[in-house]
Amino acid sequence: MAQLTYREAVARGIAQEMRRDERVVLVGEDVAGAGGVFKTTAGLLEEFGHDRVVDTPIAEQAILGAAMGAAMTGLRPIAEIMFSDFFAVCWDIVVNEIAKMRYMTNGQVTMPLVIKSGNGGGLRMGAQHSQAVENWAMAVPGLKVVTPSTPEDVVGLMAAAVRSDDPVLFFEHKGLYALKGEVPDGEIVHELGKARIRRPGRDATVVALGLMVGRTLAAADMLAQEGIDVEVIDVQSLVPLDTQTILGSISRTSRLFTVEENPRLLGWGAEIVSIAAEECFWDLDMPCRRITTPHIPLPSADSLEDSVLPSVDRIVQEIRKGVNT
Amino acid sequence: MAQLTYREAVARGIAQEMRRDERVVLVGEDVAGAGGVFKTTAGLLEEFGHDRVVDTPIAEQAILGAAMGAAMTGLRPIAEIMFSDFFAVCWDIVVNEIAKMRYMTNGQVTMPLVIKSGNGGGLRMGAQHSQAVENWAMAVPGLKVVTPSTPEDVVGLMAAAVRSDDPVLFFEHKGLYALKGEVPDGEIVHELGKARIRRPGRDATVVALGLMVGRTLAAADMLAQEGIDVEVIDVQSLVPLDTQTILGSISRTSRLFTVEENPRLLGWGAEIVSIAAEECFWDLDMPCRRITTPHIPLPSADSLEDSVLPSVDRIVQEIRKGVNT
Amino acid sequence: MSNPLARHRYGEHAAVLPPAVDTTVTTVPGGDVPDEIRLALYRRLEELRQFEKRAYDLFMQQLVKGTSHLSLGMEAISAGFGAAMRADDYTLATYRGHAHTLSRGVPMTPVLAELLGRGNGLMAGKGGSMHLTSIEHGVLGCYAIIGAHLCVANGAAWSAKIRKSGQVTVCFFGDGTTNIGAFHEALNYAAVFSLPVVFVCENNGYMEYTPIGDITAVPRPAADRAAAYGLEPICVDGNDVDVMYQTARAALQHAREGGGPVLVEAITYRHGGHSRADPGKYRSSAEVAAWMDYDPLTIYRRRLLQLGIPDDELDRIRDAVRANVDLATEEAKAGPLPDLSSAMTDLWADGGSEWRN
Amino acid sequence: MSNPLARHRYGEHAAVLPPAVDTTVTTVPGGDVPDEIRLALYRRLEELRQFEKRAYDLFMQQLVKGTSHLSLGMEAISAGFGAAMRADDYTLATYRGHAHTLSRGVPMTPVLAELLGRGNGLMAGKGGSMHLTSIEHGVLGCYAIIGAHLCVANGAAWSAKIRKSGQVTVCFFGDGTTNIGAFHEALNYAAVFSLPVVFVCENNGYMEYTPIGDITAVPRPAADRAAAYGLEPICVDGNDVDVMYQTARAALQHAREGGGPVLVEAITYRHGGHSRADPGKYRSSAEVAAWMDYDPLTIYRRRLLQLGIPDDELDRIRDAVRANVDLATEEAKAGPLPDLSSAMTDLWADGGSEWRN
Ligand SMILES: Cc1ncc(C[n+]2csc(CCOP(=O)(O)OP(=O)(O)O)c2C)c(N)n1
Ligand SMILES: Cc1ncc(C[n+]2csc(CCOP(=O)(O)OP(=O)(O)O)c2C)c(N)n1
Ligand SMILES: [Mg+2]
Ligand SMILES: [Mg+2]
Repeated sequence: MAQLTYREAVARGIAQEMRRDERVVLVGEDVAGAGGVFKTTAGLLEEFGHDRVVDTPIAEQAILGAAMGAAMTGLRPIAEIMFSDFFAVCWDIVVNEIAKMRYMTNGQVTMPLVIKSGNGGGLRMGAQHSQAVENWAMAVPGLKVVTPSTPEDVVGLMAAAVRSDDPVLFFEHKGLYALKGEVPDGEIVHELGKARIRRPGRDATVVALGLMVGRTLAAADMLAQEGIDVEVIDVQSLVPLDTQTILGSISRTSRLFTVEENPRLLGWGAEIVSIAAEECFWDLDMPCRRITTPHIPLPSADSLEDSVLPSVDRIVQEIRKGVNT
Repeated sequence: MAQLTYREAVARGIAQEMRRDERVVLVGEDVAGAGGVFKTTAGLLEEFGHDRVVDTPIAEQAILGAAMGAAMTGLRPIAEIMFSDFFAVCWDIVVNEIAKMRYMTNGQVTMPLVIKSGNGGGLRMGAQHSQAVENWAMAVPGLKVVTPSTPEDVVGLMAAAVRSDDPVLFFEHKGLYALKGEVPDGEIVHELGKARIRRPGRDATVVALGLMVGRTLAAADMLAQEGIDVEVIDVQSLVPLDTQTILGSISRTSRLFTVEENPRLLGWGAEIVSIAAEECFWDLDMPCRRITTPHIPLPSADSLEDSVLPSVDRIVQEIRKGVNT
Repeated sequence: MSNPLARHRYGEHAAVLPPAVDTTVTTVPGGDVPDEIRLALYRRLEELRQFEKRAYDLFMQQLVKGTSHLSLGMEAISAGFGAAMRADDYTLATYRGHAHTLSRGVPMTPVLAELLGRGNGLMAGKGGSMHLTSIEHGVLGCYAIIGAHLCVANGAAWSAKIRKSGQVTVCFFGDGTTNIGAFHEALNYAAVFSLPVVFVCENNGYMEYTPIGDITAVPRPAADRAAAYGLEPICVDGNDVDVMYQTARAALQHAREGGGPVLVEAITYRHGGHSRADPGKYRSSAEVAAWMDYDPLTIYRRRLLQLGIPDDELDRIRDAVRANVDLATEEAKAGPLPDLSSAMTDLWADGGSEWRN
Repeated sequence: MSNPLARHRYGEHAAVLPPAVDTTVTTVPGGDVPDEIRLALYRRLEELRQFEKRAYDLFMQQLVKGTSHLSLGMEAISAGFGAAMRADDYTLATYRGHAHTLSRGVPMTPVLAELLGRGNGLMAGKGGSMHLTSIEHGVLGCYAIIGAHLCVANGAAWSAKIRKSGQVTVCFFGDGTTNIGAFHEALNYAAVFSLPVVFVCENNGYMEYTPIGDITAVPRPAADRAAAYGLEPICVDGNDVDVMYQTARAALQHAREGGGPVLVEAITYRHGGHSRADPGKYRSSAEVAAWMDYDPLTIYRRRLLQLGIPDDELDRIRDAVRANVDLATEEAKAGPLPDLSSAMTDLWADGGSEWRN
């Protein structure tokens, strides 16, 4: 058992898989020599060498195209898109090529690749370096989408992503890189498509992702002191989505909240609320509520950014208000 | 009053605005000499000349960048992205630049531009030329999003889009280009952000967009024969969203269906259902239902494509099933 | 080549002339091609030509739905490459990819059936005319959005390099494609990593309905950019299949031996419009006529006759091909419609499309 | 220039040398600059230098949050252009854009306040260090995602051309940016439409932590690509502010007179790391030392002294600038926090952010 940061866990997960399978290669801007701008790939060049850990030009389409072509012909690449905001410069390769290739070819092609990316806000980086864009990916058939919230999950989900024969978008929350946590020794492999109940509770189901998981747990502790006992689900994997765990929880609590970092419209919470409104409508005791960033880009000043991302206080207030209506 | 096709209405709407305001310019691939690959810009070069109607290289980022820079400095450009699937090659300019610029600069910049694009399926064009991607745009703060469903609305909404000081993504449904309809003479200008009740009804609210409006109306006729009287709302504008009309309708009918062409997860219907589940939960009599394409890319063969896009029959069945539970 | 950036009224640009007339085209000597290869090249040209004509007829009969882009007039490029490639080399092409797919030995029936949306189609009707793929034959796909596949080609080449397999990746694209960002990213990337990839620009003078010279800053859209990636400018006669075969051999050898990427510009012309919706009226009839005279099949047949190959041997090949095309047409038409349940298969590697538990 | 594509261990690449040593750089004669302009250039260099140092100090005090990218060592390029531009010309720059913004006459206080996230910031705290914009001064923005703004610059140039305003757009970017697709699209597009735009590549030898030669197929990332767009290759000493001023004048004149776009590569170096997180350890100390000796401010001050400008006149300028920087620091620090309600304003032209009725 070791204490690792979330950032170190990324490198550990990749190293675990690169040791196991020499078809696994890593490619991206400054991922090799510099060990990544977020230091999530530190040490990999030293261990696996320049053939398997590759620094590229600033050319996200070329990077993901290379990963895709390699995945189609026998490798299992991991590509880094430094900030998830930059998916927009290579979105064609992701959504029109990588996601659709297997389907269009009627299964002739498999696409075992992982795209890892620093995601999310709270670091005062402004509107072009702070977005949480899991919902962009969730809307595209053919992509698997995960966001771990703890160091252990980083390792386990990275391993699962690398072993998946389908393309996985692996979102690392930049605001969690410094987070420390216990990580068991030895090989760790989780299963894709499992949500985790981080805190059981009876009064409401609160589904959160990434940075919002910790805030929601903190909010749950505060609410507990008021006698409101909420169940906190870390959804972790948006595709595949563990609807059993989520719907099961709602059937027990009768109340649904989502806590999302992304702007409001068509955040991933909209899918979860819609599923609930379709499939467990009769279980619901009260309106569902999505706690989100308003539908705006993120401002850069710390005071402004803090005022719009869901905070522990806001989560407490909204749940309290919701449960008491 | 003239009979115009939807395709002709696009050119008419643009011409109306170009005549009125010489700052309006049009730019895109083959939009000038050829009048557009869908012939939606036929005649404009002849009337307005090469300075205002410009054929470009295949360079969607350059096209939208040019439109953006021009909008920031006094012009009111209309840019064409030929197929909306190609938004993926220039998504950065749309979502990270055009959408965020005014906000990031605290209002120093306005962005009066329109991006028109052929959208949607049913033409056997395969997975890369058939997508309905309004939901991609709806998820991004700073973009207005419209899809007209009749020739008259094409003219009126195009005029509104051009006159808007905010960026508008104008989705033209490729499957409707040949549709004919009455278009009043003279200037037509609609208001952005209004949904239309195409058919009043008491038993359920059915919200549709684009190609699905006609199919939903046809389904409504069939349901009427069975005594099920549904209200059909053509949402038209996803941003701004006319929640008053939609929630007002639900408060009368107590039942909500959406009919969407896009793949299932995080289609625009998820936002509407979520809003209903939050804001008019107590009005709802039964589970909401989204009628969508399954979460897959579109196959190209006609039989397969027809089997996955929501058909009149499927709409009828799902509404009947929903209303009768 | 028409003068780039010359301003003119639409449809009144300078004519795009065949290589024989255009002195900027380097004509690689086409000699030294063994007879049996020449006959194979001739057969391939006939196949591509007759297949595309049949595809056109089937459109006209409304049997091919959606859109489709033919290589009529441009067959020598893919034929030359196909003959020079190793069986395990990779091909990537565009929405205009029937010829490139057939040139790797993919049988006609599944290709035609795919165009007709049948269950016996190459991708069982899920891809369509623009996305022909046959992994078994090294055809890693046809790509319908401009630019992406140049980047994907690098990936196949990278993998071959890591696997030390000696495979070369050949990536075909059009003149119009040289102006999109992905072209630039792919070429620089390939050069930086010295990847075994051959980029083949089929310069048919037009980007859809716009003369390439009108929207490109240099006269030769690919060759004049080669230096920007440290590559040799190569511009050849794309209508001469011997030239294309020799060019392909040299390029493949260079890439296979570790010399890094090659960028080839092949000058050619499409006989018809861009896609089935397009009558191609933006081209002067003199221009079209000049190119019809410089048709790859006509000039090749003439050459073979000059080289002493008997007329009736060529006729026999042509007729055999016709019989094949007829048979493929029958088999394709007789194919069943796809099983509707197949729409829900093979999104994921597990064979299904489930996104939830 | 380091040898492109040379393979080496990380951090052990050939040194990137100053122009004085590197013979591939054309040194435009810097003579003929009038004295009052020289003094203005000197003042600007001092402003940029002292401002960036202050910004650095404020990071160290944790007053500047997020990230920030300084132009220390690279000041001559924006200073030279700023002095040569017409008041209504347009500037677009990158996340490394403090210098470019100040060079257009934007006052220091709002810029510094923006870095501190204050309500008196240039964008009231909504943009931050990477997005400085002052429409009033022709600064159309700083852009933090590589590539896009080259395309946006074309739009401003297009509009100036249509409006016949005579304005020129100047677009600054880095060496690493020459490898992304948008660079290629923008350059070709500008050439095709003969737009009045000057693209300025500030080649500081590095793309973040990677030597540019390692990931670029040609030695001069911009100049060696000029021909791909029918443009002249121009590569100048970016640390010599006279050279930059003259280069800017010539380029602006060319563009203003309808000659179409210009692509300038200016060779320079950043004294510090890429951003505040980066100590820049991938560079040899000999390399850093060589460039510290070739510092634009040092060499310019030496030149002015040689030209007979008295030491104390230069000191006076330097001290006046220091007083300004101190004042700006005080004003910025004293600025209020932004009104929290401002987070919800100015998404739309109506001043609000409502997406529904
Ligand atoms: C990104 C993108 N933009 C536009 C198109 C529409 N389009 C399809 S083919 C084509 C012209 C391509 O010209 P060229 O590269 O010369 O190839 P050719 O068709 O002549 O073989 C265009 C613009 C597309 N498919 N993808
Ligand atoms: C599309 C995109 N990819 C990657 C980045 C991350 N990034 C920011 S600056 C930079 C290096 C840019 O190098 P260069 O163009 O030489 O400019 P410099 O920073 O040296 O001034 C990178 C890779 C980005 N901002 N945008
Ligand atoms: Mg072409
Ligand atoms: Mg640099």
